[in-house]
Amino acid sequence: MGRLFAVVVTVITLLSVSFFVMHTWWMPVDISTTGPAIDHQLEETMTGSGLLFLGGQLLLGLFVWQSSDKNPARKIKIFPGGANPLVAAAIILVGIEILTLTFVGSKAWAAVNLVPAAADSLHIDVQAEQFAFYFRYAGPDGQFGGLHPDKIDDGSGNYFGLDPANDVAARDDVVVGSLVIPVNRPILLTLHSKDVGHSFYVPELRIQQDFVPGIEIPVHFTATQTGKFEIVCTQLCGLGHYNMKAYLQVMSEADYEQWLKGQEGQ
Amino acid sequence: MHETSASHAAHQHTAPTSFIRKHVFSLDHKVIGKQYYDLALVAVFIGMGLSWLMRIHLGWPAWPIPLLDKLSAVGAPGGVMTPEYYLSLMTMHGTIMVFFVLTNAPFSAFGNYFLPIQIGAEDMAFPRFNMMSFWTIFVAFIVMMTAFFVTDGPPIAGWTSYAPLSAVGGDAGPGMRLGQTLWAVSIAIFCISSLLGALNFIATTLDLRTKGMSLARMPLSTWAWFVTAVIALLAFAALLPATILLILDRTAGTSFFIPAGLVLSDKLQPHSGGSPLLWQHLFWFFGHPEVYIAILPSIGIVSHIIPVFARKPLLGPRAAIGCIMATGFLSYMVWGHHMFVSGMSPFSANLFSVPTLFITIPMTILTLLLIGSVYGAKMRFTAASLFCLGFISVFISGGISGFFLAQPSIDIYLHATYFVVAHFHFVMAVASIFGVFAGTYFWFPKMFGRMMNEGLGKLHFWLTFIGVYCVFMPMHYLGLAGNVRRYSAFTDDYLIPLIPVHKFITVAALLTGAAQFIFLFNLIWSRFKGPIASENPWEATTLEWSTTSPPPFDNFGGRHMVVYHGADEYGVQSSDGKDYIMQTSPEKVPAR
Amino acid sequence: MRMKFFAALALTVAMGSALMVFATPPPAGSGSITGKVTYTGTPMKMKPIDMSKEPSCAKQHATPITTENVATGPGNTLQWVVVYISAGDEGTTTASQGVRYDQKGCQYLPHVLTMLAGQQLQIYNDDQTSHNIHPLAKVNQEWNKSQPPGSPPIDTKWDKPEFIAVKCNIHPWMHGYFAVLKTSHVSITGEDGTFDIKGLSPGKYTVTAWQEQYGTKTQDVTVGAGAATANFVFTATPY
Amino acid sequence: MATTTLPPGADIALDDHGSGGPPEIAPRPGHVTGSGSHAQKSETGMWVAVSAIGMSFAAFTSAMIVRQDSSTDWQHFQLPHVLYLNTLILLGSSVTLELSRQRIGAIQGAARHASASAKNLLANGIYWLYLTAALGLIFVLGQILAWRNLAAQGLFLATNPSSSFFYVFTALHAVHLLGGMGGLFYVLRKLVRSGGAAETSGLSAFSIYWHFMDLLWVYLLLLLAIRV
Repeated sequence: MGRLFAVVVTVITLLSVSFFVMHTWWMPVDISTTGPAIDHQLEETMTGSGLLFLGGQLLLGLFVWQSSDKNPARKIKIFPGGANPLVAAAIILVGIEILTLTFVGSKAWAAVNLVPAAADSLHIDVQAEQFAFYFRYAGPDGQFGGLHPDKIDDGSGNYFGLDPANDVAARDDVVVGSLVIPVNRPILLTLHSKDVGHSFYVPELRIQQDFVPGIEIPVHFTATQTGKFEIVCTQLCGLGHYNMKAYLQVMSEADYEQWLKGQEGQ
Repeated sequence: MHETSASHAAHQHTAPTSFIRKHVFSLDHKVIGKQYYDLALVAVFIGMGLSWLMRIHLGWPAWPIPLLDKLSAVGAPGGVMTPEYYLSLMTMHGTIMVFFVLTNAPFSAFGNYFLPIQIGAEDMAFPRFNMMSFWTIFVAFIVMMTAFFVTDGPPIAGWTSYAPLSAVGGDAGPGMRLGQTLWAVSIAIFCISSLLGALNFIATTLDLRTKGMSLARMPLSTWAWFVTAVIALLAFAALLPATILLILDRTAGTSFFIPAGLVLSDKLQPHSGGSPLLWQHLFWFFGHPEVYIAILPSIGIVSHIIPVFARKPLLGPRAAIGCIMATGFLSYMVWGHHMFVSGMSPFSANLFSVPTLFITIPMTILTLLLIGSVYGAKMRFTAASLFCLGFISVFISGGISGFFLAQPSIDIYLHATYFVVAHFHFVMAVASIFGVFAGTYFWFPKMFGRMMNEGLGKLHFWLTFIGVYCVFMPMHYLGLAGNVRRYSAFTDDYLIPLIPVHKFITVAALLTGAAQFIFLFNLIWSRFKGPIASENPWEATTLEWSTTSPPPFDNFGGRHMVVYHGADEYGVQSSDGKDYIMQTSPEKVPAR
Repeated sequence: MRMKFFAALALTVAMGSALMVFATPPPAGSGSITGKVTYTGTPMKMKPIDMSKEPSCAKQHATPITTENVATGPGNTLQWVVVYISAGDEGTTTASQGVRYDQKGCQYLPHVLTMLAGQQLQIYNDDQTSHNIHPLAKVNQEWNKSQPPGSPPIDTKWDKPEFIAVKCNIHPWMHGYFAVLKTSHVSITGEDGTFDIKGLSPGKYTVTAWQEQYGTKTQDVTVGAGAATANFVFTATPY
Repeated sequence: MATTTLPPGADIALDDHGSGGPPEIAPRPGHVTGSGSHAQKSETGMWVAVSAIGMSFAAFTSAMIVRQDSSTDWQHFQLPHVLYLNTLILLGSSVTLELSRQRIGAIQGAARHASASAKNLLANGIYWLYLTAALGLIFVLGQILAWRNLAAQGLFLATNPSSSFFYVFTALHAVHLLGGMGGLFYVLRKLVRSGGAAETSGLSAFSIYWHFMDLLWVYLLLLLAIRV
C-alpha cells in the first residue's frame, strides 16, 4: 500500500509539473511595458516554488516507500538530527525565497501601482455598470463634463450621467462601448462604478484593478502591440458578471486619430 | 482523591435518561460533538451537490439538468440554469462549506468530542453553553437553508458578500432581497454560536486538564483546537459587527458600506458616504483567520494520528506547537492580501505581502515535520493513515500556490482567476477535509464502538486522492491562462478554448463526488454492523484510548486519570512487550 | 423519426401561438380615431448602440440599432407613442388571447407592447444568449428573472394598469415598455407617427397619448360614424 | 486570570522519554478530575467572553474611524447631556456591586462564628445587589431618554453615519448590560439557594462582566464625545 502511495504521488507530481513546464496552458503574450517584470517575477516564483513542490512531494513519496518495508527486524529511525535541521532548513530556504521575491516583486508592483502616470498620458474615463463597461473621451474641447448620477439613463444612452443641457463640457464627450487606444502611448484610465464593485482585467496587459463605488481609481499602462483584446470583469458584480466585457482595440496613432474623428462626428 | 462522593458532587450533571435530554438537548460534549459532525455531514453533502450542479453547468451550460426545475422553477426554467441561479448555488456552496463544514467538522465536531477526553476532563467547562452553541448553529443552518425557498432564491453575492452588491437590496439582482438578508442573519447567528464554542474550548483547556496533563503533554490535536479557539474567538468577534452593520444597511437605511450616487436597476439609491472597502477590511480581518480555523484543527488531527500509525513520535512536537501558534498570530496581520487589487492604498500591499509570505515559514516547518515523521517509520497503512499522508501531499500542493498569490505583483495577474480557486480548495478545503476523513476513520471506533470497513475506506481514499488532483490541479492551468472565477458560463473569446479543461474537471468532480457515497455508506453501515471495537484498536497512547469505546457518560467511569507522559511514546519497548506506553501508564519510558 | 415528430410539433405550436397573437376579434363599432404624433423643437439624437460585448447579437444587425426612447421619423414624427382611450368607452376589458414579447438580437420586439390588465403575456428569448427581464414596475409587483437560451417562455400577466419600463440586466442597452391598460382601444404610432384606434361606437372620448420621455397629452374627441382625427404635438428638448 | 492546573515547574518537556514516573505534584485542593473549581472556571470563561466583547467593540471602533475618514458626510452633533448622568449611575452600580461582594465574601468567615451574622451579611449583600440591578436599569432607561432626545432633534439611526454609530454603540452596550442583568438575577437566585456560597454563585465572574461593562461604557462615551 505504501509503495502504491509513493508511486501515485510521484506520478501525480510529475504529471502536474510537466504541464507547467511545457506551458500547455500559459499566460497570453504580454502587450504592456510593465508586463515583462510581472512575467519575470512569475517565472521566478514558478521555478522556486516548483522545486519546493517537487522536493516536498517526492520526499514524501520516498519516505512512505521506505516506511512500508515490512521487514520485522527493521527498527524505526528518527530523522537525522531531529527537528532542528528541518526547522533551520525551512527558515533559511523559505526565508531567502521570501526576501528575494519581495525585493524583486516590489519593483514590479511599484512600476504598475506606485509610479505616477506620465504627464502626457491620454485620459480616458471608464464607467463600469451591471454588466458592461463604457469609455469616455474628452472630445475636441479636451474637457470632461461633470458626472451626475441622477442623470444616468441607460435607455437614452447616458451611461455616465452627463448633463449636456447645463454643462457645455459634457456636450462633446465621446462615450463608446469599446476601449480604443493608440499604441505606445501612455494611457491613464479613471475607473468609476455606477453601482457595485467591478474589476478591470486585461490578461494581455497584466492589469487588474477593482472599481470601487464611491471612489475614483486611476490605472495607467502603455500598450506595445496593436490588436484586439478582451477586457473582462473579475469582481463578482451580479447575475451578468460572466457576460461583462468589452473590447480593447490598440491601434496605430493614425488609425486612432481617424477613429476618434469619426466618433466625434456623431 | 478517589472519593466517589466528591466526584459525583463535582460532576456537572448526572446522566440523563429521557430521549430528548440524551440525544437532542444533551449537555454531554460527546453527543454535542456527534451532533456537530452530523450537521457537517448533512451540510457537506448539500455543498457537494451544489458543486456538482455548478460543474455540470460550467461544462455543459445549455444542458437541462433533470429535476433542477423542481428545486427552483425560476432559477432553472426547464432545468436550464440561469446565470443568477449559478451564482446563488455558488454563494451557498461557499458559505455552507466554509462555515458549516470546514469550521464545524474538524474544529467543533472532533474538538467537542475529543478535547475534553484528551485532557482527562469529564465534560466541557460550560455544558449548557455547549448545548446552546450547537443549537444556535443549527438555527443558523436552518436560516441559511431557508434562503433556497424564498421567492427569488438564495443570494448571489458570493460567500464574501462584498458591499455594496450585498448591501443595497433587491435592486442588485435576484436573490438580493430576502435571500441576502437571511444570509447575513444566519452568519450573525453563526458568529454567536462560534463565540460560545470558542469560549468553552478555551476555558476547558485552561482549567479542566487532569492531573499531570501539563500544556506540553497535551496531544497536538488538543493544541490545535485550543489555538483555533483563540483565533475563532477574535475572528468571529470581528465578523459579528460587520454582519450587524450589513443587516442595518439592508434593513434600516443606514450607509455604512453604501456610498452616494449609486444607480442600480435604473434607481438612484438613497444612501450616502458609505465605504465598500470597509466591508472588505472587516470581512477579511475575519476571513483570513477563518482559513486557519479551517486548517489548523486538521493539521492537529493529522499530527496526532501520524505517530500512531508510524509507530514513532512526531518529529519536533514543540516546534509544531510553536508553528501553530505563530500561524495563528500572523493570521491577523495578513488580511489585506485579499485586497491587493481592491483599490486600497497600493503602498499597503507590501505591508500585507511580507507577513503573508512569512506565514509560509511556520507552514513549511509543519509540513517538513510531518514528512520527517514519516521518515524511518514502520508505517501501518490504514484508511486513517492514508488520509494523513494524502493530507501532507495536498497541503503541499495548496501551500505552494500561496507563494504566488502572496505577491502583489503576481496577484495582479492571478487575482480572481481559477488559480485562486485551486489554491484555496487545496489548502483549505481538501486538506481540511482530508484531516476530517483521517479523524473519522481513526476515531470512529471510539465514537461508536464499532470499526469502519477498512477495504471501503482505502477504496474511498484512492478515489478521493486521485480525484481531487484531477479536479483542482487543472484549475492552476486555467488560472494561468487568465480564466476568471465566478463566471457562470465562458463566453469570452479567450476562454472558449479552455472549455474542454472545464469538461474534464466536471467529469472528475462528478466521479470524486460519487466516491464520497462510499464513505457515507461505510459510515452508516459501520455504525450498526461494523465489528465491535476494542478499547484501543490502534494501539494509541492518548487518554481517549484509556476508556471504553464509546466512553461512558462521564468519559472515564468515575476514574480520575493521571498523566505521566507526553502523547507520543511510540517505538519504545514497554514492560508488557508493547511498542508504546500510554499517557496514563506510570511506567518509566526506556531509551529508544 | 423523432426529429420529424418534434419539428411537426414545433410547427404546430408556432402556428398556434401566431394565431393566438394575431387573430384579434372583429371590432365592436365602426368609428375610429386616427391621427399623427409629431414634435416641435430639437429631439435627442438616436444614438447607435455598441453591442460588441454580445457578438451573437451584434452580427444580427448590419448597421447598429439605435436608442429608441425618442424614435423620430421624417416630418418630425414620433414613433412608439401609445395612443389610447382614457375615458369614454373602454372596449373589452378582458382578453381571450395573450400577447407575445420577444428578445431578439438583444433588442426588445416590439419596443413598446400594449396589453390589458390581466392579459396573458408570454416572453420569448430568441437569442443564443441568456437574457434577463426586469420590469421596473411600481404599481404592480416588480420582478427580475433571467431566461437562458433554450428555456421555456416566461408566462405572466400584470394585474393593474401601468406603464412599466423593462430592462435587461445583462445587456444594459436593452430597454422597452409594457403599456398595461384598462382599454383595448389603443394604437401605437408607427415610423410615420400615425395611429388608428378602431372599433369605436359614436360618442365622446378622451384620448391620451403617452411617450416614454415626454409624458402624456390628452384631448377630447367626438366620434361619429366614420373616422375622427386627433393630432398630438410634443415639445422636444435636445438633452 | 487563566490559572493552569500545574505549577510552572511541572511543565515537563514533551520529549521527556527518560523522565517517567508520576509528576510530583500534589493534587490541588478543590480540584477534581475534569471539573475544575466552579469559580475558577467561570472566571476564566468570563475573561474569555469579555475579551471577545472587547474585540467586537474594537472592530466597531475601527469601522467608525474608517467610515468617518473615508467620506465627507459626517455631521457632528451634541451628545445628550443625560449620558453623563447615566455614566455616573453606571459607575455607581459598580460601587454597589463591590459593596455587595464585600459582604458576601465575609459570609464564610462569619459563618464560623455566628450564623445570625452570616444571615445578616447575606441579606445586606443581596440588598446591594438589588441596588446594582436597579442602577443598571436606571442607566438603560437613561439611555432611552438619550435616544428620545436625539430623535426629537431629528437624528435617527439612518440620518447620518454619526447618529448610526451612536445608536449602534449605545444599543449594543445596552443589550450587553441587560444580558448582564439576566446574569445578575441568576447569581442572586444561586446566592439565596446556597445561603451565600460565593464560590458557586458566579458572583466574582459576574463582577468581572459588570465592571467591564462600566469600562466599556466609559470608553464608548469618550469615543463618541471625541468623534461624534
